[in-house]
Amino acid sequence: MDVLLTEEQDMIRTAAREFLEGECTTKLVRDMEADPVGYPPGLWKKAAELGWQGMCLPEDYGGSGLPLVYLGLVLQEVGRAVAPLPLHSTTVAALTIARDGTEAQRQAILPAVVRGEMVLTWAITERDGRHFNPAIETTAVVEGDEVVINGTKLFVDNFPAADHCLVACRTGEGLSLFLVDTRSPGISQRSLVTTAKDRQSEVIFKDVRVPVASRIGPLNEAGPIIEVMLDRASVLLCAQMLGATRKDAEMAIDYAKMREAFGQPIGAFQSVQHMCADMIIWIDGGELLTYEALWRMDQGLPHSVEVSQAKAFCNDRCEAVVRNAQIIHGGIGFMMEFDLHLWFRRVSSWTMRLGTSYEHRARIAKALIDLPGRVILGRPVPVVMEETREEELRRSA
Amino acid sequence: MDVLLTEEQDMIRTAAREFLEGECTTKLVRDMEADPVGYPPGLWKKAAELGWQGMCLPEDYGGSGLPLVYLGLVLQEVGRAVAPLPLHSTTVAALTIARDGTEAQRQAILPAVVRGEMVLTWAITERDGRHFNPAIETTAVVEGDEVVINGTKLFVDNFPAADHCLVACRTGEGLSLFLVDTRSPGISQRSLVTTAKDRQSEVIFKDVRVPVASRIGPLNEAGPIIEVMLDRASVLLCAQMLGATRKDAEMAIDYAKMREAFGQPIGAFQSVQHMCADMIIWIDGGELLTYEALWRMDQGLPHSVEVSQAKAFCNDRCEAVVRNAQIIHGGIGFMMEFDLHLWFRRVSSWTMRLGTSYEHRARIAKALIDLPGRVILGRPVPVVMEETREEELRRSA
Amino acid sequence: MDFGYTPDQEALRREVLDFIEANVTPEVLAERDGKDADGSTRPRGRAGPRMKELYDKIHRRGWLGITYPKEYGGQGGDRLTQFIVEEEFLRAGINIGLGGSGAPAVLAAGTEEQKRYFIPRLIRREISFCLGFTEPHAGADLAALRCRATPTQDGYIINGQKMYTTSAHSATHIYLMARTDPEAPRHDGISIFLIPMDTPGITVRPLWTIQNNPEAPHGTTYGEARTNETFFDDVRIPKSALLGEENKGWGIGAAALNLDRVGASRYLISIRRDEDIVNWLKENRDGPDAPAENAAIRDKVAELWIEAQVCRLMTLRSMSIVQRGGRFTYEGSAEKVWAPEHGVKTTEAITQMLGPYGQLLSSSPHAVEEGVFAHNVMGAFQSGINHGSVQIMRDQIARRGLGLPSQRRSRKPA
Amino acid sequence: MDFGYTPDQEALRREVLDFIEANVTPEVLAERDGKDADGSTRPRGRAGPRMKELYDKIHRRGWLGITYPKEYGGQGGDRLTQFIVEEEFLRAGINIGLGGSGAPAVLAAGTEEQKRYFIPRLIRREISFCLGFTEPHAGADLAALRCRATPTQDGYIINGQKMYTTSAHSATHIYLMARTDPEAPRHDGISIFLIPMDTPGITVRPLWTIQNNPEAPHGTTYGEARTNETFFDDVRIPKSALLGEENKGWGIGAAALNLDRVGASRYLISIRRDEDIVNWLKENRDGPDAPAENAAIRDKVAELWIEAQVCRLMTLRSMSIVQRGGRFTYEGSAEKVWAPEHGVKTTEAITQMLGPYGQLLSSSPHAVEEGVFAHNVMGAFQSGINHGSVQIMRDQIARRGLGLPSQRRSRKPA
Repeated sequence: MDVLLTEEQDMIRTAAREFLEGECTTKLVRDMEADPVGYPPGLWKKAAELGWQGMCLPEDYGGSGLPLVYLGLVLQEVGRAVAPLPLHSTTVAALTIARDGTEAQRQAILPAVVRGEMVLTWAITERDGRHFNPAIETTAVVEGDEVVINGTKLFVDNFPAADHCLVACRTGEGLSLFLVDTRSPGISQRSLVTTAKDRQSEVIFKDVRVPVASRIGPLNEAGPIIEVMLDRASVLLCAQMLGATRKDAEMAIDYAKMREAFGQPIGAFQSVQHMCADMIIWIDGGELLTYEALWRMDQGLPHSVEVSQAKAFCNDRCEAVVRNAQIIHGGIGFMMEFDLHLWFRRVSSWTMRLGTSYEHRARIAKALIDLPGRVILGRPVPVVMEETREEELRRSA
Repeated sequence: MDVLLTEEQDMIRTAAREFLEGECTTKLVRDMEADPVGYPPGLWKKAAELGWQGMCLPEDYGGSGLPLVYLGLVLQEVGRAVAPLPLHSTTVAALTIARDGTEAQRQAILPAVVRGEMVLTWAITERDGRHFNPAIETTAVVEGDEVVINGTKLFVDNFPAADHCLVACRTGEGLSLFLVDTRSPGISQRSLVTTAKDRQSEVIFKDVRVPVASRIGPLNEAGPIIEVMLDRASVLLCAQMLGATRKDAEMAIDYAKMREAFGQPIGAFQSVQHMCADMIIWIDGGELLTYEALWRMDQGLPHSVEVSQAKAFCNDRCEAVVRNAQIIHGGIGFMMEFDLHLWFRRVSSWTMRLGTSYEHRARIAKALIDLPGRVILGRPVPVVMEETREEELRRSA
Repeated sequence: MDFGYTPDQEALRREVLDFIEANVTPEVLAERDGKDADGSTRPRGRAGPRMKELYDKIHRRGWLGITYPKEYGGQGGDRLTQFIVEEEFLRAGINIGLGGSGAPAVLAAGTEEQKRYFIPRLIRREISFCLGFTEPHAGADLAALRCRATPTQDGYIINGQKMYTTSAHSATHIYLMARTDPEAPRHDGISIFLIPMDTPGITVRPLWTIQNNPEAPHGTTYGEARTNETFFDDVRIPKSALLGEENKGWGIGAAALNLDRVGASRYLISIRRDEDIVNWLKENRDGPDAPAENAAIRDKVAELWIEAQVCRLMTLRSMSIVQRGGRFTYEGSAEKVWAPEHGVKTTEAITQMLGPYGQLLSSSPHAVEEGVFAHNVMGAFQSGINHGSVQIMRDQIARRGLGLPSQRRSRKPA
Repeated sequence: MDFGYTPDQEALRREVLDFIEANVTPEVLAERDGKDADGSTRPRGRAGPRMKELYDKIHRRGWLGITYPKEYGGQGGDRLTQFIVEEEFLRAGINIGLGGSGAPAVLAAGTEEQKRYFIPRLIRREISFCLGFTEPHAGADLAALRCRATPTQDGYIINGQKMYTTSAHSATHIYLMARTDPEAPRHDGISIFLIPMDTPGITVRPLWTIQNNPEAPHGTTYGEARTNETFFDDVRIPKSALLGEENKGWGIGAAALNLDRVGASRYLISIRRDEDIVNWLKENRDGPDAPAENAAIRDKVAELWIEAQVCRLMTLRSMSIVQRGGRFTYEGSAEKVWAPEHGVKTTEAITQMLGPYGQLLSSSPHAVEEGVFAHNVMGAFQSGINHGSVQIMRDQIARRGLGLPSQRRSRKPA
């Protein structure tokens, strides 16, 4: 038991931080907000040279095969720099392909991802907006060796940049997941305008034909695959959110040391001091929850409760931190030409994605209350959805 | 529109305060905690001389016929003094008898109540502890001109002091309410030990026979009568709670002015100042909600949402205030020989009675969300349970 | 104790509502939002012909400047009348206020000539003030302001910079606080001036807020897309531009700000989202998984509703005190703590009810209620900062309201 | 980064749990709670024969004084081992700690003779300390203490009063802070003494807490029914009673207090009710109206559970820092803010889940879980006051952790 970063972990994090401090200016962040594709391919390529995309992908496909915690650390830094990189959506989708795809799919996708030549995303949520058990109305009908996809997906990340997209479809009895080329005929998209000013889309599938062989995992039984993917997505988003939130808090604390009112820095007032103290406590708390969830995933231990703990907490507390950072800045943080809002708007947006606090807490309550046996904090909570890393590895081998 | 007290209201409140400051010492409060009956008959009699018991009872029975707001003001002062008087349970039951009882029942009860010669209470809740729609398992079976009551009631106020008790029973099709002499054969009680150290009881009815004529309101249809009674009880308890809470906060503010640390009164620290400011804001908020609910009752306007607003808010905020008052006092407030806990323990107990915050908020949500029509704050909310004062007066005439 | 309105007041409210229904048409509102039917462009914030016509009608009904004396073009009415009328117009998206604390300050401290000049024109909306108080280094601590008004033989020369002069680009005048005596203690060398915005030497630079691009829908808390910096370079003004006595500006400004804190607009900006979310939940309840069916969300909505009622009731309390001619000890400050913090709480709570829909801004496909909830996240916290932060308000409650002492000297932690 | 335990550590935990199952019998627990089978009475807080036997057994297993050096009767083990063993015993209702910061202080600052005398006896529980720091006018601001230790030729004479000396009636010694130099700056004239409680001139007066009558069940947060005032009247002690250097007591006491803040007991008192309410909900779910079926209550329980996890994780973080030999910048203070406030929040939230049952104290018919929830309402807030209030902890986080400045002079509100 040692919940602090190892020296190696700290080095990777520091390297990522220094790289982004050098490469990712707020001017770049602003430029990409206005860019229709939304990311700088040059920076994406450099990230690949640092091994970010392939960090947790199998070595057989050029990856580094490191535990997920490492990707979490890098995404924290991506969040800290609010870097306009499609790393989150790409790696989450790639990890699903690595775990549940066929050898052909892996060969086709993973090396290109590792080299920074491919961007991925996924499309699950539809109009009900739900994270767990969304009502999926998009259908995929088998016709010979093709399936025909019809339906509309919402809140799809980085679609204009993505080469492939994992699409969840209703296939008669159950759900299936397909790997779809984003340039397939019949696909259209509308850009959503979000507080993050990132690239989220409504994606419309109209008689889109993809080979049956493009499915990921068994037909009609993609539910568990999707759940694992979304859990990874949620906890990795927590990491990204916390990185951004901590930077935001640091800017507020620095501002409080410098900005004067009533003859002293505003940071000398106890009310501001206590606000800052709470901000740091909340960020640290979210980070510990997130690290534990990532660590449990890496150990192949049940982790659904831990993922939901992290996301519900980060949703509420990160929002509170970035709001307090705005408050400490007074009017200036409300001005477009000042940079603070770049963090504020993104964190706000991320708190609303990949599961609301209500959804995640309902899942926790189910595990705590509805399963038999007395609970003890810190001992294994009864499991909602179990998947050991051994099993994962076996299946992805 | 003028939400402040009138001069007359202020006078009544001030008179009550001065009376209790003179008569109700904390020694008396402590003595009554240890007393098996729990109230001083002498003080009860003096209260009657001031007209408290009869304040809102009809003039025909010796009362003053004043609006309920006045009783609320007196109960605020009772709470402020944490006076061990069974005024709340007596007046709530008496108002129900005045409104829904027969002429004979009114004649038998109300003048004695007004004179301070009778104590009343009610018994509704049973083992499920619920406030709204409790599962009532106590039965009343008609045998000739008598009914036979069997069952167990919980959290009955002032039972050892009470002469009569309103008992809700299941009678075949529905609920009925009976006026029961507490000395009837077959009644036994066990004292509950509460944080308030008041007199709450478990009351067991074993083949208790009362005349059929002792029912209040129609047989099987006492539900609405009980709801009105409990709404009055809830909002009047809010008043009592707020009186106690404000006094508690004032003691903490005074302590903060006097107690020194780090070379100055602790009340000079911004963290303590802001804590005190919040305490006052919360108390004021509860008071405004409570006054509005009382005022609406007096006007014969729908009031169920307003009652629940007041109780849910007071539950949460009064608890927070008295806890903060303890915190400001540091260790001393935790000591039995210091008086502060007399307020703390009572307010805590009251927050758990007559409807939890969850119960009251569920009722509000039902009115807001489940009834048709758009809501506008400050305009009549769609009504859950309606009862105009005109109707009340007609029925009680 | 009376939480209701008289039949006359209810009749007035009915009259206002009828007027609104007849006159505040979609075309008027479109014009208000800068979407003229003829596609013409105006400087943002300046009223177009439909709005001008509307205000003329409102004025003819006697609903502008209700509380101002008749000799200055007002109605000599009471604040409660003003409150009722203002609340209904605000709910309909029309601001009938005189725009902040400038007008009350003129009435309180102006010369007879200033009152006769400004008040009727403010009421008829021929004159409008922007607020020139805040500076880059003087926000919460306004008395640190540096903008200089140097006395000359026949007037003053103004030099300096003002921040967040929100309507400076559309207002006719600026209601300005400047330092006339730099040697005096900081509260004692300040004066107030009323200056036409077209005076040579005044430059207005836009400051775009994060509510710009896309713009927030009307009714968003701090939905302003634009504010300004205003620069004064050797701006020469006559002596007659001075409001009240020279060097007594601090007291004049503070008194008027306090008056400005009572009214319908202050609490309405904090509770509109409570109404909106309840109405949205009611109207979007397909299936058993709709948020409206979730007891946890219902519980939260009820909690927020109760708090919103407290906003309303605290405003009524302030109104009652003012109606009686009383003075606040801490009640105005309490209102100014509770309402903004509630507004933020509701805004953030709603994000978790709407999930990913909560991030969609006004110009987005699928935006909920024109994106008002998302834009509110961007703006709500501003109401706890501006015109006296909640921290300063709590200090005032504690010290002026509760008599808690000031800190003596630096605290040494144990 | 490793959130798990080694196989050896897991085996140790198993061993402890087996030991507890075999030895911490209902009879032992009854005796712990003062309910001896033979009906005999002992001074409250003093161990009876069964508890003595239990501690002997625990000692023989090497589980007392785990982190203390072997030469002083300890095990020379690490803090993580201590943490694992202590956590399990605490959950079983048995405190195996050495009772506060006295023992660490002796180890850090004592003479060889003091260490050889006190540490082994503290470990074998032949000696116990009560804490003599707080005074009537020195609580949060401990350095304001007035209790005098006047040097004499061969020792000191103590005069003064100590407050909240919780186990003074059962402890063998008091670990006392007193002023040896009243002329020095307030932190510089303080010394620490170790004094037998049977020294002439010491008087202990009971202070009954609001957890008295009825007493709180074991495991209640601040469930102590009794604390004390301790008076010193011309108490003569030898020079050898001094711990560390004269006038250097402040630093010794503060350092030991910081050490005392890391461990299982601090976080467990704040999270036990989270476990209790979940387990109670699970076991009391008759019918569709049971609280366990209410989504609003479920949502709140999950929220509390997450916060409880943060309590646990912050403790693990502190343990990790200590294990690595590092020092806290603010992490210990963060733990000391979060956990107590969480404990209060859970306690108050539960009142609204239990409704009227939540008020029933331990001796009441129908008390829920022996009244622990009701008693917790009476005690939980104390953990945010004692041993450094949450306010002072936040000051420390801000100033030491984040480098925010101290206040310069009295603030004038605008």
